[in-house]
Amino acid sequence: MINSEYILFAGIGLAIIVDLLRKELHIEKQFYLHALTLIILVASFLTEIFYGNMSIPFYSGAQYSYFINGFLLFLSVVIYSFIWADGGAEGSTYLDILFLLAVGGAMLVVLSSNLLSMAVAIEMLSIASYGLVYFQKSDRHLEAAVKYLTTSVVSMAILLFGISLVFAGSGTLSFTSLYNINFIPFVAGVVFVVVGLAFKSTLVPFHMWAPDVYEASDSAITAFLSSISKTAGLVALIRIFFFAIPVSHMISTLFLGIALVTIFFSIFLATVQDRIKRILAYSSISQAGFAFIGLGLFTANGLFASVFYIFSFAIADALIFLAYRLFEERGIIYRKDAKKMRSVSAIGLAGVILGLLSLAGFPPTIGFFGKLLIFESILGSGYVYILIALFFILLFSTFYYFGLLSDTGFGQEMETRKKLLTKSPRMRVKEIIVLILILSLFAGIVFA
Amino acid sequence: MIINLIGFLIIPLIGIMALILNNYTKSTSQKNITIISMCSTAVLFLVGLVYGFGGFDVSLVQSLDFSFSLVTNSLSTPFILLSVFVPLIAIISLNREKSESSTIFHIFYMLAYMSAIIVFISGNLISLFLFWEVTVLSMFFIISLFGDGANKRSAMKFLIFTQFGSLTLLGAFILVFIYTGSFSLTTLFATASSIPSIVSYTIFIFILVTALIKMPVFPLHEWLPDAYLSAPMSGTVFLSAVMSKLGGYILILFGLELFPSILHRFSIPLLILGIIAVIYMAFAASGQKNLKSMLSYSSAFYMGLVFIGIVSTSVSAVTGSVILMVSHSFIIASLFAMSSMLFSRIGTHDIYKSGGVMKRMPVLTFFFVFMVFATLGVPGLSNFVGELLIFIGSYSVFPFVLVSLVGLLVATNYYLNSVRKIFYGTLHSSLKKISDISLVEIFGLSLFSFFVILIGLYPSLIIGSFGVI
Amino acid sequence: MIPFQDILILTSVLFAIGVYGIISKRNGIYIIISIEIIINAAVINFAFAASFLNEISGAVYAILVLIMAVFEAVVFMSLMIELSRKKGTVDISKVGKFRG
Amino acid sequence: MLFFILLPAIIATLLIPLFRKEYSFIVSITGTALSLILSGYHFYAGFGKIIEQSYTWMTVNGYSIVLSTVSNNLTLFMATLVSFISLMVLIFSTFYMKKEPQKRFYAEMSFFIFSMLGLVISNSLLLFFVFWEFIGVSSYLLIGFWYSKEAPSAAGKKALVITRIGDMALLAAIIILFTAVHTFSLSSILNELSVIPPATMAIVSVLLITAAFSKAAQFPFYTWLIDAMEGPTPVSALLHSATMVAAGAYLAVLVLPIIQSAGMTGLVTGFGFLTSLIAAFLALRERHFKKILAYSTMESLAFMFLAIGTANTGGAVFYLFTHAVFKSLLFFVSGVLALSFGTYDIYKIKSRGSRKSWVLIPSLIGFLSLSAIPPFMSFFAHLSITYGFNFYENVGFVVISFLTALFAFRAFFIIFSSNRSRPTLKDPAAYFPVYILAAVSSVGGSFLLFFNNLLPIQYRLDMFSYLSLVAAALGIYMALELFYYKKASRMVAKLYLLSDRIANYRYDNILLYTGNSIVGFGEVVAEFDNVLARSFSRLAASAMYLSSKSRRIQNGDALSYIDAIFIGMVALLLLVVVML
Repeated sequence: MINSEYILFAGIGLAIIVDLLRKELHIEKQFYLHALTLIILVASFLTEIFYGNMSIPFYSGAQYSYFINGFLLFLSVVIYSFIWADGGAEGSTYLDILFLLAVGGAMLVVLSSNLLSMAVAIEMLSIASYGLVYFQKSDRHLEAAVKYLTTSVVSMAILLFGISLVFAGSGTLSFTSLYNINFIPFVAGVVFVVVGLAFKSTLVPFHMWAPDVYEASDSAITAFLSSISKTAGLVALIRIFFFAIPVSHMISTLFLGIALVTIFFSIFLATVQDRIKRILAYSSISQAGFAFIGLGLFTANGLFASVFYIFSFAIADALIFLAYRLFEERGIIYRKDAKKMRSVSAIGLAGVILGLLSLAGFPPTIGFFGKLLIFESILGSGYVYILIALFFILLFSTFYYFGLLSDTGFGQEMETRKKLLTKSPRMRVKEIIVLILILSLFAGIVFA
Repeated sequence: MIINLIGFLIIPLIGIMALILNNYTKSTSQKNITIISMCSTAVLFLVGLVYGFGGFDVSLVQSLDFSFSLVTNSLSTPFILLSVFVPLIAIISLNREKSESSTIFHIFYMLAYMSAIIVFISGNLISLFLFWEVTVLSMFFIISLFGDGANKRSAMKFLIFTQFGSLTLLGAFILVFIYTGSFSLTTLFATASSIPSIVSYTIFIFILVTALIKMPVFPLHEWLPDAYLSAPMSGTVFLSAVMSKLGGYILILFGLELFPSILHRFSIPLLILGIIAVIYMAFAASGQKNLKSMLSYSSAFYMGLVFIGIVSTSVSAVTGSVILMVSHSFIIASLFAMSSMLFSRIGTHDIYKSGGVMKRMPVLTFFFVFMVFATLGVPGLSNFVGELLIFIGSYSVFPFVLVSLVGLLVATNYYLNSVRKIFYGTLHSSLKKISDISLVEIFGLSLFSFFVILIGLYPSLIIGSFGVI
Repeated sequence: MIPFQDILILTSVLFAIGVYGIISKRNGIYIIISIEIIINAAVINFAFAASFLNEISGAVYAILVLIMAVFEAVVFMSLMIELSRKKGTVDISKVGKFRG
Repeated sequence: MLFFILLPAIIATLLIPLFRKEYSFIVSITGTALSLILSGYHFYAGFGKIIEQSYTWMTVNGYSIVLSTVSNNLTLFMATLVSFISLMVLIFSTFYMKKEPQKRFYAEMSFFIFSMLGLVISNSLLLFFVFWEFIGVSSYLLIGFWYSKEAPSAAGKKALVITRIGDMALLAAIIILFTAVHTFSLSSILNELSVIPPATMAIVSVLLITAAFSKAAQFPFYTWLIDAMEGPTPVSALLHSATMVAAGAYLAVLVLPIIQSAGMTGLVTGFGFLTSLIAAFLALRERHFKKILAYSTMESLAFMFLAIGTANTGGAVFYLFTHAVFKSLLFFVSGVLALSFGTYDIYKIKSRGSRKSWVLIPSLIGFLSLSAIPPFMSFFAHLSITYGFNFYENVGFVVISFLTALFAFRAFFIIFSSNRSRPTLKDPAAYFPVYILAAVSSVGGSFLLFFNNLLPIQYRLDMFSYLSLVAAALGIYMALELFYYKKASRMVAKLYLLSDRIANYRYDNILLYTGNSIVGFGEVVAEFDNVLARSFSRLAASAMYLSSKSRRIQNGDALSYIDAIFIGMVALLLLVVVML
């Protein structure tokens, strides 16, 4: 049985071996290593498409796993090729392995069918992403790593403690046989598990690390964190609450509350930010809230909406952070600098704009269809008030989405083309990657 | 059936492509491209009017029933008429705008133009919503990039308000989908009765909020003065002449065609709201010192009349509303265009700071006074038909609608006052050197006047073009 | 046989101690130690639950959790070393350039 | 086709821009003359017949909206009268407007004539309203013809705004009637009056009376008429004789059955008396020649309404006819004098020497006609309007006759009592219309006989007629004493003082205050709207402020983030426990 995970893990092994034997094999150029990693990812992606995911004890997927792992692999191919093109990886030896491990972890989270195996997968993802955050050894990355790691280990501890309580309560960790809701340690355990996973999914109030880390990390890594890593967290929550633990109306209310608070709080804080990346970070957080709404409804529609929404915002988040990377290196940090964006890269600007539009839910981007599905599932469950509350919250979000959009001032005369900066081949490659993501922003509609 | 409706999408898109290409080749001015592609669209419309339109349907997303389908329904034709011609004539006659040389501006203008047409012919709610949003977005950028004054803030305010309206619209659409399983308008017409009443009330209220914001009608009009004032003139023309009609269209489509019984039940309170709105707007307009904001409020005043006509649910009043929308579209567009021509020459919108312009600009004065009379509902010109039918229709529903005639009276006062202050009187010493409008501008204004007279004399053209609701 | 509740109380107390440690200390080393305490509480839970419920898998889970704790500790410590080398401190509150 | 009467005038309007400036008057006069010939022909051919023609304008909701014209004695007579007077006015204009920009003037005049002709032949109330509005619009343009001066443009605006009150009332009335009987045709409406409930009928009549009064410049709408004197004199002549103000009276004549069945005739009579008294007193104090004539127009229109109020339409129409003739005559006279002496101020005209002007005799005829002295035709008209009067009305009318003669001859004596003499302008275009109209005024009494064939006219020659005559003679005598011989008796002086006091009380101030308060209210609403708009911005701003404050939560310290995680965890636990 051939499947993407096997390919990926075999690839990881191969990469480790090649890395170790580099000296002996006289592979001096990074090029080969990156190419190998990319080949592994692409091979895994193709295998995923044609052969699907693995299905073994502890790791057997649910109905959506195929789709989610597919787009996770797609995004990781894109992000990795961007990192490679960016050249930021040149200083780091183990970036390729870390990246592969992180992707593998994320895929395992999606597939896992047991709480502890899920925890192990998350651990794998987390530890690899600590490394990714600190793969360039600069001060700001150190800060990002310290913050991320400190908060993350605490959440991991809580998660593990919660899992242990769940085990104590039910005697099993397999998703197929979790029940016994009335046992207090079990319930507490579930709460701890939620906390641990909510940390990864950046739900308020467990999101506080996210803006800082997102901002301080390299943008490509932020793209990874905000799309792949967050997807893993949300999918884990979906898996647990849709397929394992019997849910009640109470949990639904609780989750919807968390989701609304998340959306509101992040949008509220995003409006006054003056650094572009921080706005993007907060908006990325708010997206998790939307996806969580679909989850909190606990309906089949909600599940579908949630999965599609995760897909939509993952693509958009990856797009805007990668596209923003093009500008960050030119020193465009603050909103007031945004009008220079046009002269750096038109495609990058288009990426940021379309990504923002998608996050804001403007048709015909994929984000619109995501929101459409979310709204539909809300209304399908009869929560008109939540919808109206969302409308008002969304109005708030228009402030910064469109404020930023008009700040970019992309209409300020194409005639200034003379002043455009000359582009390196590297820039071209990066633009092409952004372009691919832009296309997928529209093409993704077919999955709705 | 010789003309397929997809042409309304394709031709403007070709125009946009040409604009983008032209940005690199610089072979002609952007305006020419815009005008040519808009003209082709207009020709397409005229040919289609004679030979009939063919529908278009492509299913895009099965699960969401999202298909890109274009059909003409019983309402479309008058609205296509206005959305095809008004922006075209406006761009022809406005040739001193500072935004003129910008490719981006023309792209957005074309986008707004195209999507407004598509909204009126969309047979699928999602594609309707899609293009609805594109108009909003294009206008947002037109205001925020090319406006003057507090353009960024106004654009934001405009967006916040209309975006709320869009969201409620989306909410309504989703509710419709949940209960009928389809986003298709035709299916919707067939199955609208199967929607439970409480849900249809919710849908109706959502649609009402959308329409109130979009038209805009009194309590939700707060974005109007800022947006109209800050937008570049072509943007203002588009806002007042086309965007506001989207609200009327959606209200007729949903309120009247889908849920007539609900609208009927709410008729009296909504009529009272409409009357208040009309009177309020009339007085608010009469207190303005800036020509552009006066025209903005006056535009809202007429949309209030349209609102009265629609919510009265009487057939004649709704017919009147449609006619008034079409006619108001032409009239207010030309008035805004003229205020822009005036502004480009005398440099102020302030009514009280100019005077005696007629001496130097008799032609402009002629057109301005003509359009003022048209807007005041002088018979033989288009507004009269609409107003008459609205009042005839709504009077039988709620006699007190005649109170809104007071609004027309106030309108007479402030319009004539502005004419008097700007055009009559002694020529301001600083205005000695201004010249009259150019031939192109005269041509544009004549086109506007042509439509105003045409509809005024033969309202059956419009009445005949849409089916009895 | 010790009652299961007592074990739960014990682990809860351990958890609370860990939480207290994390909250009260600024030093990275203290924090990782507190985290280890929490994880150990989890391990105790697993182990006792395994024996109490006759689920041998619990023991396996306990070992797995221990291994994960080790990984975390290793990564955390190495980062603390990096931190102290660069900033001369392991006080986590000291890194706070990005905020707002 | 009755419609052809209108065509020459509108075609002239459209053609004038194509011609050279110097020839525009030819187009206009030709058009009006053609209209006169056509209407005269129709009058002759269609005498005594009633022909209705209709044209479906549009069909909505199953109802046809029909525009229809009617040709009967009344409409054809009116059409002939209108085109005749208009022709005279146009001819006079070639004298008066020689130096002015001509194209616009003649185009607007032709349009005005077109509108008035259309008005008189319409049967459908909707068509009537159409032309009614056209009249308003063209009067606005004509009154404000001298746009570069402040006063005429203000007067034009005032005229339109005030008459538009009536327009809106008329529109409302038409809509109410249409809703009641589903037709616009006046003849059908009058046939179905019994269907309409009385309350509706009352409202409709009040609206119709408002409409008629505002167009006919009756109290309380009269101020626009006085201000309208800022327009060119031919315009005043046209507006004040057979056309615009007469349209108001004509409306009242047409809808009299409605007013009657609602029992509102008293309203018409009452306001008629009030207006005529006010007008007479105000005219007594006025120095501006044209304004004196304007007041007299008000008064004459009031007479028509008196006749209408007593259900005497024949009298009203007959008086309309006589008034049209002598009033345009007087306006021509004032125009000639003004052009010659450069002023309308009667004292200044006097001081500049008007003793031997050629207009002396025509104006005497005009003033005698105004004062209803036999054999001038106004006398006969007075006989016919008083036909239906009761005792009190008769007494009132005697008083008014006195006042009329007094103010008329006050003007006459002041103007022509000059001891100097300067040549007055002479022009065929001036004295041709003046003499024709003077001749008609002089011998017009015989029309009374003719009128009996045209419309049923009753007249009365009794004590009160003689009393009125005596009063008028007294008035003339008093004017002679006061303003020619300049020896005031005490009683006369007192009367004059009284008029002074009445005149000093500015009725139009009420209107002015109302207008100002409306404008002021508009400013208040605008300001309110501004505040409302700003309050939204302020809301947004305060949210921004809050949000910028809450940024501090994100303090950059990872440990506090951990605290937040614990807080969230405890909160979740508590919530779950509570909810369980």
